[in-house]
Amino acid sequence: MEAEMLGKLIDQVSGAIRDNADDLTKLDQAIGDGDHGLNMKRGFDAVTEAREEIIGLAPAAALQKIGMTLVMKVGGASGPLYGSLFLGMSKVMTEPPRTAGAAADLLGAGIDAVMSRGKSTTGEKTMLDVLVPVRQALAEASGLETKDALEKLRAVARDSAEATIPMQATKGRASFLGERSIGHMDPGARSSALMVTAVCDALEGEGAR
Amino acid sequence: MEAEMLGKLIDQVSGAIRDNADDLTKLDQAIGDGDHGLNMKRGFDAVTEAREEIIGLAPAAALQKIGMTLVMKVGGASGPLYGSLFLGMSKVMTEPPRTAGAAADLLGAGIDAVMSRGKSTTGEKTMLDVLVPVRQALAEASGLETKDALEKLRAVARDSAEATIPMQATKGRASFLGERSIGHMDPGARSSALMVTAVCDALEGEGAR
Amino acid sequence: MSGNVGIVIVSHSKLVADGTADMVREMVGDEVAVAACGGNPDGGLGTDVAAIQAAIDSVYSPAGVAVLVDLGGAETNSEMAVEFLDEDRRARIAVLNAPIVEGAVMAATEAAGGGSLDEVRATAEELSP
Amino acid sequence: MSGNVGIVIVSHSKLVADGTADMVREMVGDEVAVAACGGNPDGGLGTDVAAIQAAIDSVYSPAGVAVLVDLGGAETNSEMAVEFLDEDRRARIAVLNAPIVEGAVMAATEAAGGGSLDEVRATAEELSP
Ligand SMILES: Nc1ncnc2c1ncn2[C@@H]1O[C@H](COP(=O)(O)OP(=O)(O)O)[C@@H](O)[C@H]1O
Ligand SMILES: Nc1ncnc2c1ncn2[C@@H]1O[C@H](COP(=O)(O)OP(=O)(O)O)[C@@H](O)[C@H]1O
Ligand SMILES: [Mg+2]
Ligand SMILES: [Mg+2]
Ligand SMILES: [Mg+2]
Ligand SMILES: [Mg+2]
Repeated sequence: MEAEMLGKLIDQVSGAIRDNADDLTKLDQAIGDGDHGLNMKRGFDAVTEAREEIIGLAPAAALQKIGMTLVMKVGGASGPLYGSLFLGMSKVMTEPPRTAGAAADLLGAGIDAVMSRGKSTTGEKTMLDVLVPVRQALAEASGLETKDALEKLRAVARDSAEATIPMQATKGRASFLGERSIGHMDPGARSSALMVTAVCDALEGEGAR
Repeated sequence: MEAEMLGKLIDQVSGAIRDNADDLTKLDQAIGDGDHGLNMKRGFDAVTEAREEIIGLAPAAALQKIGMTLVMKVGGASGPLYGSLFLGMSKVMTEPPRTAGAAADLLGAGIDAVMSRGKSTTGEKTMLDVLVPVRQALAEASGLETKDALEKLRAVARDSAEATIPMQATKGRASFLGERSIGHMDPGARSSALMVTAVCDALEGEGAR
Repeated sequence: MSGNVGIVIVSHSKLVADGTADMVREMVGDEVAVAACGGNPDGGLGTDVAAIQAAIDSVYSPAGVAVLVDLGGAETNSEMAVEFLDEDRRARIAVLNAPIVEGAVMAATEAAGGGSLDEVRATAEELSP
Repeated sequence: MSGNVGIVIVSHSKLVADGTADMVREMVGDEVAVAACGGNPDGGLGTDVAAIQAAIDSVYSPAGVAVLVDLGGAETNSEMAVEFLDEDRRARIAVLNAPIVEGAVMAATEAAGGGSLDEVRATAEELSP
């Protein structure tokens, strides 16, 4: 049951990355080096390859394995950053979160790891500009029905990614463009939104909170 | 007669560089990248290859051809520097200098070109620490017999190269070593001394002043 | 593309020059003309004035050319090469005081945005003390 | 040689990493252990944490290792690689804030002179603002 859910999560997230790799690459071509789609696909293809091993692991070990796989395979700055997201979550994970609040705490541990790895915070036009508002929305979702909560999270992810468009990048390659980074969505914000949406889709109708 | 003398100068200088290339390389291994002998040999082999053409040229054109050959072939910092030495002399050359004073003025024009190309001066542990004292000795040689003047110039060249040993390099690669550049002869000072000595040897007994 | 400042990369090493050009192209595609040269006239470590001149000519446009160099000899040989160019071109070439790899990527990014030669130079030279 | 600080060069480009190592070796011969790595796990432009770890291990000595990196991802991946090392090694690795090519040559020159890891770091980091 837990393994099945984990498998579904892996499939959904990997599928979303694969299906949108070209889009991520295009976003990165505009304000970076045009490899974010390739990087993320390389990472999640490797996660998919390790799927059977991962779903047999305890939750903390599974998150760790996913994190290490991303660290080792992505090849761009997003590798150690998304890797740290999962490794950070794995360190506090005891059992799968059963409430939105517990999920918010879990994601918060991952975000802390991203921030310290990336020496970064919100407002810098990065993945954090999606991850942090999503965590916030999770923390505020405890009163909602599951279906409504998931809908809310998807909307926050999408809107937060959109909200990076007018930002000027101050971290990562896009910062090399200075003011010319304004007017484009951050590729890492977009991939974060894709992952959040994919997780919500996997949880939909599973009764998970 | 003039062509013959020029040919003799080319042969003598090229021969001295060829015979001492290993030594120059060893000096450069101690405080640089170990290519000064190879660089100088490449340059003067090319000058030797162009020997027949050069000795057919008017003096200014001959110096220019030698300078351009060094610029184009040496491949290290010494290429544009020694190249500029000859190009600088070529710009003021009308006829071969017949007095030590005229020779000093000619060399001075070359030295000015080296200094402006290298953004450098004496005391920085470079070729200039030989070239400048040699020019000075030339300027002071007007009262001497040719043989004595040549002897003096050879001694100044040798001693000036030796005098770079206790210097700390502040230009060129040797400057990367900071204080550890102290205690070694500068390769470019050594190659300058070799060239000066070779010129003196060629002039010896020619009655040139 | 011909409206943008061009980039020339002059390293002692052909590998460094070519690899840096790859990194630049990944960042700016064909919006910026890039030429790389490295190695002495025999192909060993060093630089080659004739090759530098040819590289500058190959990317020259009236917008100008930024030349990135690594160590001393590369700088001196590049300055020599610039002096051999026609006078009207000479004023439109800048040998930058910036790290070769990082400077090339920054310079090219600025050039891709339509920055002038002075802007390209200023952006890259911020990377050096 | 094992008494000197080792040098690791981590570029997005394998060509840049290898060429920089050539330039370093020309300057310091075998007085300093040098390892180069560049390219993502597929060989394209990028970096590879496992390759960085292996490079550090290959030159490690108690004198320490200075790691030169080019752009953001190379730095982040190198810092990640350092964290995966044994704790007693970790404190003896420094990821430098210095330009990759010029910094590697300066760092190696300082290391060849027997400079400590702190001295090597300080010398190379003078090249950055
Ligand atoms: N210091 C950082 N902190 C947080 N996120 C970052 C940082 N640097 C880069 N990113 C994220 O990584 C994304 C780029 O990833 P990717 O293209 O895979 O790597 P690279 O920039 O090395 O090519 C950016 O869009 C941004 O969201
Ligand atoms: N700026 C400079 N001014 C004058 N001479 C210099 C300068 N830089 C280097 N040199 C001379 O060049 C010599 C090194 O030449 P070489 O080894 O052929 O070139 P590279 O240093 O590029 O390998 C030094 O020994 C020094 O005498
Ligand atoms: Mg990218
Ligand atoms: Mg990249
Ligand atoms: Mg040399
Ligand atoms: Mg050299």
